[in-house]
Amino acid sequence: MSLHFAIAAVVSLVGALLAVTQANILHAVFGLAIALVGVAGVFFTLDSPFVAIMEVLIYVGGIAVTMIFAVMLSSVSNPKERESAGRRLLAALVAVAFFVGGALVIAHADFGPGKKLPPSAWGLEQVGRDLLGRFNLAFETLSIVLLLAIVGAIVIVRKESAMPANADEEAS
Amino acid sequence: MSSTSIGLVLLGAPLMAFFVALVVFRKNHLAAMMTVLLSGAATCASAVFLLATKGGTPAEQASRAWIHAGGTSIEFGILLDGKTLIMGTVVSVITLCVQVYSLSYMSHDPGRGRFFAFLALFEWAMLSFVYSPSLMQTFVFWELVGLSSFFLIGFWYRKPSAIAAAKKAFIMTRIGDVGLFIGLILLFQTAHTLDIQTLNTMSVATGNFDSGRIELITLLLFVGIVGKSAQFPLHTWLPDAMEGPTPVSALLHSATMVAAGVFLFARFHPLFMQAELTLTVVLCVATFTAVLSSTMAMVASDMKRVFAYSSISQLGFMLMGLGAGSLFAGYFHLTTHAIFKALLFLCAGAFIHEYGTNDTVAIGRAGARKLRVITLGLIIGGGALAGFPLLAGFFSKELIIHSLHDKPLFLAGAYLASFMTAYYTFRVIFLVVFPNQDSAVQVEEPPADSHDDHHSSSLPLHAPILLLTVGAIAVGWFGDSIASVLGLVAYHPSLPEMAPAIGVALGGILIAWFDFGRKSAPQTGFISKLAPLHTLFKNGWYLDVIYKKLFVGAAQAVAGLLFGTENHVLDKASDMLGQGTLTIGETTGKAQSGRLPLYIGLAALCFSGAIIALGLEMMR
Amino acid sequence: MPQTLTQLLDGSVLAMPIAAGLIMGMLTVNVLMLVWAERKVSAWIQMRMGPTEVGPFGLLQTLADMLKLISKQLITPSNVDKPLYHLAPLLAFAPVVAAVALFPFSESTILVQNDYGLLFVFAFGGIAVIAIFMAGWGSNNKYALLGAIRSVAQNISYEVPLILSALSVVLVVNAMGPTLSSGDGVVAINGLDLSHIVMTQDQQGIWFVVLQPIAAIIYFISALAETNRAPFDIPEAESELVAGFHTEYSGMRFSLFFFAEYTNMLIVSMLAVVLFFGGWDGPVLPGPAWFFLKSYAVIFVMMWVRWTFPRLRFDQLMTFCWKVLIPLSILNLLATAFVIAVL
Amino acid sequence: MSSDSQASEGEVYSLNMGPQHPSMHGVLRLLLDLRGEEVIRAKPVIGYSHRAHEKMAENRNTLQFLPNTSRVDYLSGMIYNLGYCQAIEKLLGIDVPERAIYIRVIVNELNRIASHLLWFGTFLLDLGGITPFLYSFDDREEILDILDQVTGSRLTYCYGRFGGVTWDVDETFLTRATAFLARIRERLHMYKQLVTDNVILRERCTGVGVVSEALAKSYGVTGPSLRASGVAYDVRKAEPYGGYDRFDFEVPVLHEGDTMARFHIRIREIEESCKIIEQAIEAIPEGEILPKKMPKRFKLPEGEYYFAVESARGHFGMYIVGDGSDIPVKLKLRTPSFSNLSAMPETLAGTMLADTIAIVGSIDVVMPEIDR
Amino acid sequence: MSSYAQLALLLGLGIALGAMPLVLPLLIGPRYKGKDTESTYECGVDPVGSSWLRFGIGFYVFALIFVAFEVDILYLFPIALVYEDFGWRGFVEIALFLSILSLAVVYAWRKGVFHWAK
Amino acid sequence: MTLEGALLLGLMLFSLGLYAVLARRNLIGILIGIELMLNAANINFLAFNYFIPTDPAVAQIIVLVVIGLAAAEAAIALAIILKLYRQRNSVDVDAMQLLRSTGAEASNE
Repeated sequence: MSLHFAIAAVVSLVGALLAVTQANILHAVFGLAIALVGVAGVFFTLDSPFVAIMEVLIYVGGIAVTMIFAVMLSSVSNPKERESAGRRLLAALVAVAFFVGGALVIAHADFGPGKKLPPSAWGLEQVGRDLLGRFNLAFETLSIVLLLAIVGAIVIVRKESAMPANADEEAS
Repeated sequence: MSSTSIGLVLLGAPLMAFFVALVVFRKNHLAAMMTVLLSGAATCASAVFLLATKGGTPAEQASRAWIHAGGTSIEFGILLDGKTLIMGTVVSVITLCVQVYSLSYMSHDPGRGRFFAFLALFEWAMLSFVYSPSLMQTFVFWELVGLSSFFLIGFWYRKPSAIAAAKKAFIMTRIGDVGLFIGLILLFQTAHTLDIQTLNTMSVATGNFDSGRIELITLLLFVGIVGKSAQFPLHTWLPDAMEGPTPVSALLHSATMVAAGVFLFARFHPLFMQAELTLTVVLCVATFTAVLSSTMAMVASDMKRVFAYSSISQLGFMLMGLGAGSLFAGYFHLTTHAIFKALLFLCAGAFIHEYGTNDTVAIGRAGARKLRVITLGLIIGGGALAGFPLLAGFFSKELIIHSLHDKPLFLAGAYLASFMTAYYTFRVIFLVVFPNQDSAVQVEEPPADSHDDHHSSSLPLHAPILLLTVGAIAVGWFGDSIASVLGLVAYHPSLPEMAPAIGVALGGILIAWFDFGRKSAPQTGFISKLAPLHTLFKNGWYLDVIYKKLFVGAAQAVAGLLFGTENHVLDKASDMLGQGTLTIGETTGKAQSGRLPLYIGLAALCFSGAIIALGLEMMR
Repeated sequence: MPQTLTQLLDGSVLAMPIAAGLIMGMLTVNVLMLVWAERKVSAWIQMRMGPTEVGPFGLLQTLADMLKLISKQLITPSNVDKPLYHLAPLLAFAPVVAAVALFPFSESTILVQNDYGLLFVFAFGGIAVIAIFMAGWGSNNKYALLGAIRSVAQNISYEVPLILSALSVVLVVNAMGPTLSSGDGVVAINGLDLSHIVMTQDQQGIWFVVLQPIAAIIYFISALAETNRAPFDIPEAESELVAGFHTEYSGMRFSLFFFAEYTNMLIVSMLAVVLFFGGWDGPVLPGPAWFFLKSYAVIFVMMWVRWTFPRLRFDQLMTFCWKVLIPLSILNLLATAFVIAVL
Repeated sequence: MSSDSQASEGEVYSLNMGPQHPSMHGVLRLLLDLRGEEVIRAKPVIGYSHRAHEKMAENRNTLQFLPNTSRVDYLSGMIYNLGYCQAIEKLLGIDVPERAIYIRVIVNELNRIASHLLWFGTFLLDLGGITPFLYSFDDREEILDILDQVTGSRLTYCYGRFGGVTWDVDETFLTRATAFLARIRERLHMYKQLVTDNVILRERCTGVGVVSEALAKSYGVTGPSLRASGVAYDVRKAEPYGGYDRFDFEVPVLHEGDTMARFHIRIREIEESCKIIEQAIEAIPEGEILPKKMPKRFKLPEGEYYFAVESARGHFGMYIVGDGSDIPVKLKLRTPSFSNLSAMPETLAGTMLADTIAIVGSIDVVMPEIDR
Repeated sequence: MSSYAQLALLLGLGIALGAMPLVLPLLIGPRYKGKDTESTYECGVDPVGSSWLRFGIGFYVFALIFVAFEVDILYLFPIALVYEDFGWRGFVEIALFLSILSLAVVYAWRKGVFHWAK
Repeated sequence: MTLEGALLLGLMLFSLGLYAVLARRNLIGILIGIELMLNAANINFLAFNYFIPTDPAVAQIIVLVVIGLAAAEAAIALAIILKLYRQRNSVDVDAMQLLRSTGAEASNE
């Protein structure tokens, strides 16, 4: 199990590295897809196969695809714009600081004794039962959220607002 | 069923109706039917509450925390005591009646889906207000009542006068609301609780509050009531609110909107009782309003307008009763008035709808008495309003007059108003029942929005009128029950005590008969012989004009003054100030770079620092 | 319970490589057969002979073609986006190999037994979408990019009715028998397990095509679109886009796409058989025989359709999906749920 | 509804369709400006198969030019070949024997059917229907065989002679032609069921690529493409030549002007051609196929002359300037495909990419005819 | 070895197996390189402009709708497994869920998203 | 595999996401970072639930909801990015400074 976890973790880290370092934004999206496949692998090792499959289906099959479309629609002409070294350094500093702090906390936190539940309690049936049962509000709300997302996306994308294209330029 | 679940139906059904109607508002019929059905459910729920309560049962409260803020949790829920039970039932029944009535009345209006949605919203707001257990809920729904009435008055939003009326209603009540809001905040600050029951209990025990404070608070609350219940000097919005559809007027004038003010007074009755000064102010204002608006009603030619003025005067009556200390009298009149006033408006609406004019004379001449059911409703409702013996209004009005017996000045005002009420009410009745085709009276108003089709015979139009007619006859006899629900003891004035009032009322009717009823009556009214007075009354004592002159003039004067000051004194100073500000702004604005990553980065850095600190702390 | 390959090989380290080899062999034979069949079917439909020269009935023609393709030069156009260009064919190829392993060829023959087989099949399809994008973008060719975009838009759109129709079946499966008795005793049924879907049909003695005819039709149409088969072969419409997203691919790289495409046909057909046609269920013949017979029957219909219909225009295709198929499949799902609730 | 439609977004880019494209007819190159799937501008680029036929005509005598004619439009070469003969005959006043007239009509119409059949197949291929292509080529093959039998060539015929035809036809030819008529009628019925009634085809074609009557006239569109736009112009009826006035046939006209109309017109023209062939076979007289007396050299009289025939694609005109020698000073070919293609930029703008292929397919262009 | 690991392994092996035949042509294939061998195909003429283009937004709207839609649908799978246990309540919830989902289709339909303007 | 290991993985992914958010100028790049951070949180949810479970399926449901919300978020965010691109012809976050302090000289011009 540990081996599986390690492999999945490596895949996700490599993907994430690609996703954040690739200058070509399209490559970064593919990196994200790889990272998320890795994350899905981690989910498998954490006994949540359904969530893992959802991760692949939604992130890789859906969100990544939409992102690629967005890249194609927006950043095609200059996909390889690299940020300045100083900026990357500063960002790296902040990220590393965060990582160090988090690692310190993890290293010294006491999470209490671990225990295991029977696998049946983890099953998809249980998820389904909970979704229909005690978490049904979350279930229905989610459908509304997604409906609103669709409506919002359509509204945003389709309607041209009256805002001039070069509002910023006019100000200066 | 627990009271919580009934309460859920009671408050949930109208809200649901609102949303359903809002969603399907293009499907007018569906929206209307859904609203009526859900409103019916709410009515049943309120009736269940009322019937399940035996007199004097202690108040019951069911609420859920709504917002937690600091140590206080603001609750949303229902409070069941005598006041809410009666008022809630009256509100829901009358709203249901009006909605049923509107099924027919609005049947050809293209926007009636929207109309029913707003009706439902109105009902929900009013019920939530009435059943409110906390100050916060009270205030929120007080405002929502105002908002929904704004929507309804301005329902025909293509009509400029309707928009103007809606705005006027909204703004004038807003003036009062400012007072109310300050009052409520002060109250909370004083009592440290939002719970109404606790408040009232606390206020009864003397010494809890500083009396000066109480007077200030109650006066501020009364300002709100003046706005909402259309008392002088903020009464002018109510007659203009006639621009909305007639069912709206019926609702507005009887059980909702204006009643909210009186109900608020009753709600905080124990508190008001602690403030002598406020009570005197209340009595003064109420009496003056009652007389003043009655004079206007005597000469108004628009049938709805007559009833509108009468509403103002009757509200004055209620406040007189309450102000005089008799909760029962005022509350009883609130109940009876709701019923007969709704009835009168529905009848007026039916006439207007049928004959396409608002003018009483024109309606009478057009043969309105042929609509027997409606004419009957008008007579009964009018009788109740006039205090005709044994009808609903009679009993409650007697009680109010009785409660004033030791305040001769106000008593006299009450008698005067009562006389005029009888007069103008029967003026309308006689004009409708005994139209005189030959009389010289000019029809003043142009025809209202013409309605090509007649629905006067349809069941939805008649059923509410009949129901309310029965109510206007019967409710007066239930004084004892109402008193017992309120936890009070009913008081029955003896016949001698009632005699003057009866006499005044009958006198008013008699003069009305002389002026309008008898054969070859002039049908002009005695006021018109006193031309200046007539003009004065007709124009509502020129209050609107005065307000305009007063406020606009004052504002202009102030503006002129300020303009001068600004030009000659402040300009230089402000220039310097502006320059200074700009310099400061430019300096500090550099931090406001608009660079999102910078902001996030700083935040993340701070957060990271905090985490590192936490980690180091844990290491130790 | 079905016997998985690992069990067969007694947990040997080599189990998976052997399995992969087996699958590869099977798929290669399958693709060779399918291409031959496509040629023959098209020939029959067009009243001609088809391949006759190489091998009996031209059976080895495709093999010869494959050898030719292997011996061809791999041309990499100079201005492609190299990582994407090279990775795309592999990424199109790998998921289909893994997906095939999930199918139960008979009650006891299944390579990888998984509780979520149905979802995995869809998830592997999702990876293929990314591969198409990579190919289209990586090629730096307008036809390829346009073809890829069309293909992706089409694939994701038709995935919705596809999943919805499968969902109806899952509902039916779980409603039909909450438990299932098999050799090892009674187990709870899981409608996402491909073997369970088949076993339910087997035990109830009814194919779901009877219970879910609308879902079956929707599935079939969507499957045509998912595999880019005519009349939905718009991404590769040779009359417009030359060859769609694999315009710039030649030799074995093209073959990998080609391989994936034909294997996809097999996968959607096998899924159709599992979902609607009772899987391995059938008299006399052994399970795998029935399974493949049915699958090839479905494929035959797909070929038949391809050689019969002209192609839709792209907007018509999308409109058809969103205005007809998706509402219909939602209604079908609702109706299914309703019937189950009533019963 | 979609004035701000999503298709009107995105970058405008140029795309070459052809010259080496699977669906371009010959070596036509369309330079398309696209936005997403929408065609903003379409610019035909021609000249990839230019052979200088007109220049050749100025450098050889009238007889030597005869074989060139069928290379101009290799799909209806017979019509061009015979049309050129008819032009010269008219110029020189040569009388054509009756039998030759009938033979010419039969082979002309057979060639027209062959051309339309090829168009039928390729057009459906453009729409993605592969099978009809093979079916219609099967039928066309029969015509090619029949013509091969009498002319000795399958595509680029040189069957015409000034004054008649090269070889006489025999009974076998007439029987085969009759048999073919029966066959093609049966097949047309099948095509109707298989193709014309197909809902996808109708969806793809109806209302697509509308060439209005005005547009067609302004660009000089002729042939079936013009008749689909509502103009009943056919040289065989308008200025009868070669004995076409003896036959009873109709000129089908539709008014929609869309791709579907062009499709229907050609199908119906096949039927009409069948009718003509049927009548010709029935009425063919015995006799000579060439006039008895022929001039040795075909000297063109001085002056300018114009003669037109109806090819499978429309009005094919020859403008000849003679100076008394047998070498034309100028021989200008007015070819229908060129005019028909000129109308395309206006028609294609605003359509979708897939429609472009269908529309260009539906007007049936032959590239050598355009490039000459 | 869990079946998930097996699948992952198969996926990896698939890539390896796919890479293998790509090596073969390098060994046995010809290595011709002419002037235009490695040029981009655009019907035999030089390509006009770049091939990395911004295509119409129409595709993108579909992708947006699809993302939300797919998520919605996938939630139904765990529900489908236990649907029967919930009876009418389950139906009401699913019906509610699906009708909200359908609203998205209806909205997009009404807004003309599915209408691909020519 | 331990809880700490999983948490560390989550932390790494989160840090990488943070880096992307800060370093990227392309809005889509920032969105990628955000998605990474979301998934890091998902890992933590599942890890805690796996190693020290209190309520069996709740983490899975939380993660499912997060995935759903991420999808909605991505849809809206990408729509906004596209809109920005159309109006300003750029997806550079540094160019999105309408709310920045412009200074007096800018407003005077």
